[in-house]
Amino acid sequence: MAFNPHIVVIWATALATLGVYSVLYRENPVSRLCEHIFVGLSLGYLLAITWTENLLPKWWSPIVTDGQWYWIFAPVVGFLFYFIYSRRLSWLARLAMGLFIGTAAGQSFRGLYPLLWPQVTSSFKPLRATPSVAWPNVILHNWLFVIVLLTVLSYFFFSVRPETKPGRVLSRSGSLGRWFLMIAFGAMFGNTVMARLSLFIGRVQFLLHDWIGHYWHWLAQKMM
Amino acid sequence: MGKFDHANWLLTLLFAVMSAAIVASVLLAQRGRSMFVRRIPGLSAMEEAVGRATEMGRPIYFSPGLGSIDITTLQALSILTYLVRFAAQQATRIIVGTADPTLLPVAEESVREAYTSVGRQALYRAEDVRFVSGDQFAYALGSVGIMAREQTATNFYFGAFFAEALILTENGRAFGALQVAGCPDPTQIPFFIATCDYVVIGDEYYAASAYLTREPTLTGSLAGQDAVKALLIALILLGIGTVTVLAGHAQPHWLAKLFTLLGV
Amino acid sequence: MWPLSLPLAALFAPAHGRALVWRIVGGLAASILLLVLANTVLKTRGRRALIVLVTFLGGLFFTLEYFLPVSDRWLWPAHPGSLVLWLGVLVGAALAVAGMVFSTKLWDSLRGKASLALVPIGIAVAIVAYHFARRLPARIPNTEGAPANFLTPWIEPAVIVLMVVGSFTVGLGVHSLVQLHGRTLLRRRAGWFNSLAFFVAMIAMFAFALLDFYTETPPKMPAGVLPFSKAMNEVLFTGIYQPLISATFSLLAFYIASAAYRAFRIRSAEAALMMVAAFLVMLGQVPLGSWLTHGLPQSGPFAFLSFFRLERFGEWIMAWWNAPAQRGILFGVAVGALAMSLRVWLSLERGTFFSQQPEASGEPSSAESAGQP
Amino acid sequence: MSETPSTGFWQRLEQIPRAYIYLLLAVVVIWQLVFPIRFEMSPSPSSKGVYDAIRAAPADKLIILSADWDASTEAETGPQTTAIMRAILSGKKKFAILNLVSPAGVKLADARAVAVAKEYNATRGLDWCNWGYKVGTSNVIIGLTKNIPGTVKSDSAGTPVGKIPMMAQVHDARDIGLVIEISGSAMTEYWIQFFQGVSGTPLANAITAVMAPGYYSYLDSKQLQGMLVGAKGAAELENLEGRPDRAMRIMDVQSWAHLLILLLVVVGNLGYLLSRRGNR
Repeated sequence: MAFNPHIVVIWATALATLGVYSVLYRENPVSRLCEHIFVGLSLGYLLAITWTENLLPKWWSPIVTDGQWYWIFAPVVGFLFYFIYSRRLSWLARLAMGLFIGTAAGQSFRGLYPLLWPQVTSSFKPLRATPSVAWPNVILHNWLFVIVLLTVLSYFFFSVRPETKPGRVLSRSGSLGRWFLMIAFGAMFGNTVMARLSLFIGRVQFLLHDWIGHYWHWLAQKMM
Repeated sequence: MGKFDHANWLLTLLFAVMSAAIVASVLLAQRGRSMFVRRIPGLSAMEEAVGRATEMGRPIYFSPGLGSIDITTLQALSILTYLVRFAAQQATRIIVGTADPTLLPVAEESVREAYTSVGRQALYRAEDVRFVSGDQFAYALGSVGIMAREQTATNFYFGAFFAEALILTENGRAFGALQVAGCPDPTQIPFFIATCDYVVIGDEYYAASAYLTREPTLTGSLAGQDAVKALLIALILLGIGTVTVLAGHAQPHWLAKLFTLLGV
Repeated sequence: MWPLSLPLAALFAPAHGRALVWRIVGGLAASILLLVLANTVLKTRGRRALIVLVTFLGGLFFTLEYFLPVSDRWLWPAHPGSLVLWLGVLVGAALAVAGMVFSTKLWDSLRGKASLALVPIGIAVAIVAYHFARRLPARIPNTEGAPANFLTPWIEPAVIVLMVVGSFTVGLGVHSLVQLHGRTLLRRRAGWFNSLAFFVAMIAMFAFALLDFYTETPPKMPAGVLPFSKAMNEVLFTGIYQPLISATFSLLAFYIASAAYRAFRIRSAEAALMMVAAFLVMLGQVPLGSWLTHGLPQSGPFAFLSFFRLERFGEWIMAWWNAPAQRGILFGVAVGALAMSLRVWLSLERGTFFSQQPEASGEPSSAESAGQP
Repeated sequence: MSETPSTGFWQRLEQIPRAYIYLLLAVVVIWQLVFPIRFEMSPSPSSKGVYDAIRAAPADKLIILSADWDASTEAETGPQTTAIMRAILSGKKKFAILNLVSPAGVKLADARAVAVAKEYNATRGLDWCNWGYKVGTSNVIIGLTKNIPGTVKSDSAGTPVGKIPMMAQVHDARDIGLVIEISGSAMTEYWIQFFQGVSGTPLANAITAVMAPGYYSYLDSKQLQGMLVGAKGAAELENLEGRPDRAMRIMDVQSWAHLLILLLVVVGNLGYLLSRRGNR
């Protein structure tokens, strides 16, 4: 029963792509079918790779091949989660969740400096000209950077009463910070457009070149 | 690999100071010191958003993002429990779609507990906390399918979102749902702003539960966070001052040593 | 050598054949016994304390590894002092947590205040153990020059353990989806054929992905031809699953266009600012933008005008307006996450998350009466 | 759809239904892919820097292409890699591919190298080779500065370095003329820190547009000789080479699609402003 899947793959790809695109018109029976197939495939694939990439090499092989019998405790902890369906034993599920939640906190503490600190120290920018950097450059770059950073940061103060003196300063610089935030968000929006468009261009290239172009060579040549 | 593989003594000390500020502030608030929380625009609309679903007699969809059990997603669940308690009192259904099987039991447990805490456990339906898909885009399409079939009146998006965010919100908007979104990571905020009615930006996300519940523990924590941010600003200003004074000059020995410790 | 380490080493040594089976059975029996024991002995408060303790220790391990001094001799497990230290830290931590649990639960009562005293006592125990451990002679294993402390070698195994444990929860996801679609299918509710498609897709993908994994391609196949299971996996994965991902991802091109159209209105100053920034950055990215401003001089007295060439101007906005704003957000978020982590780790929150009383056994509530079939 | 029915012309411009916008975009993209209309472009200084760095690299020294990407960023990094390989081979220089990030990316870069090598009649093992994926990031880079054969050991197909003819003269960083880092992740810092900073070997990079803003300061400080930004950078390099190809073509489509979106926004605002005025 061996066969060459190439042509089936091309057609399946084309139909799946068009099926998903039908959602652009509105949510419809075809897109709904695609959605269910998609969810089913993703679950089947998740199950398969859970075995082949995680459990087989990291759990089954150590037990069976290397004789590390103590890995048998891993499923015991894992199956504690399933006690959530039991009324009387659900606290055992919470025990397992507690372990994961605690670890999440620990990981977050570990991530604090690698994430935050380089950004703090690289904000130490000199605010005056030097022989190698002229004033306009310093103002257009470093001054701007520091002002935007501090005003935006001041927007994220929540517990200072606005009628106090620091509160008044914060609410003023904070509203300036909000303007800067909007500029930043606009820039991020604009910066993403190209990447998103290229995804669609890639799909169109497939449809016109590899699918229709497979049968209509004029089009394939036009597309290079 | 990098400079921040492990903390050195100075960074450890700094971490201890930051943590102590937050914990101390929490303990103070728990003892009864009242803490102020300023108005946060996106969050004052939460009850209105739930109310809309109640009025229309339609359910609410809540997406906790793609995260597994991590801090961002735990905060999303914390917001979720608040919403469930509020909606349960008005007998409005909330459907939760998760993208991670490990998160699913945690979400189920917090939702069930939220129902129990307001005495509406009879309203809890196990099938309302669902696993949609572990794949980013299957999750997006699956969630859109839920919104379409259940005709949700309000959609909440709180958690870790990536490229799929715009697929969710643009469709939710097309279905005419009122949408509120919040995400600590800035990359998807522009798209939330473009497509949602209310957006919670950056740290407002972590302030949300304090703002909504006014629980002393949380408002205390918020005040502690502000203190830590003030400390960060002070540090940055100090750093800027130092490099400005020294611009074009050689660093003195002690400063170079300090900067090494700080990982500059 | 630790007095305990010899029998322990023997117990945890690799086992094969019958010895392996017996140890697995023994391990399972021991864990079940332990769980049953915990369930019978522990009542409401004990259970809560245990959950809090497990949460705390889970976080403590990862935190300590990061913050403990690296390459410190007396902290290595091969070293007799480390046993003292381990015990001290464990007992100290347990005392501290117990103190916190009881005190936050019973803040107002006299007993609550008294139990808070356990916190400093716990810390003191740990410190004493630390100093005692320090005095003992040292011998540290080779760490190949990488900065490490005695916990570092355990980080990778711990992460793997968590990954493996987490992998077993995949069944919960399956349960959720199968229940939902199974019900639709069995009761022939509207859209039952979609649920059927879900089942077919799931089972087929799972089966053929596994078959593909365990099948070898015979060497004498014509080019492109694959054995049935591999070919089917190719059709399902490369032909349907991957294209569904790319097609859904590429929907964003349409959505971003329509979002731009509807969001960028000069309704408010904020929206106008967003629009202008987006315009400039968008133009700077494509040849159209370079073409619009290619006339601006790059040398001569008006060379400074080249700053306004759209590709450069767009980059300037990204690097000097967008970057600091994102950094400001990041600082706030990092502090917010730190606070959330602390609250979760120390179980400081009550009621917001599920940290209320777990029900003691034998007191069924009506919570589950709805929903479950 | 929830859009309320509109009345006046301006109001209708303000509320173009989604489906029309989607259709317009699809039409513009398909039309431009089949019948392209080109915008002339002038290369940005950062792209020119990459081109000049490749031309300035001594012909007897090796160029390392650290192609640290995989399918997830191929839309941008793929064309960059092809354009860079062309620029190298057209100048009769040699390159070695390396991947420090993703084992899955090795094959993709290899396929591109094979295609480009065919165009220039270049031979694997003489003009180019693929070192494959190496584990250890910074340790690999540090190793390369001191002992290249010892660090690389074998190529992606498992051939020992000793049996690759072009590697006979390559011992350490002094035999490297240029390093080009191509990725969608922050790998450039490692090369600056552990290679360029140590040996002084010229370094250039090619990165996704999202990553670009972080690297301009390295360009200013000359730690980077040049930088290709996204697909646009690839197109500019193709142009500098005098061979506009796929990347250029995609950039043309991009220009038109961007123009469409900008026009839509303008039209929407016109509708918004003028319908307000009409009401007053």
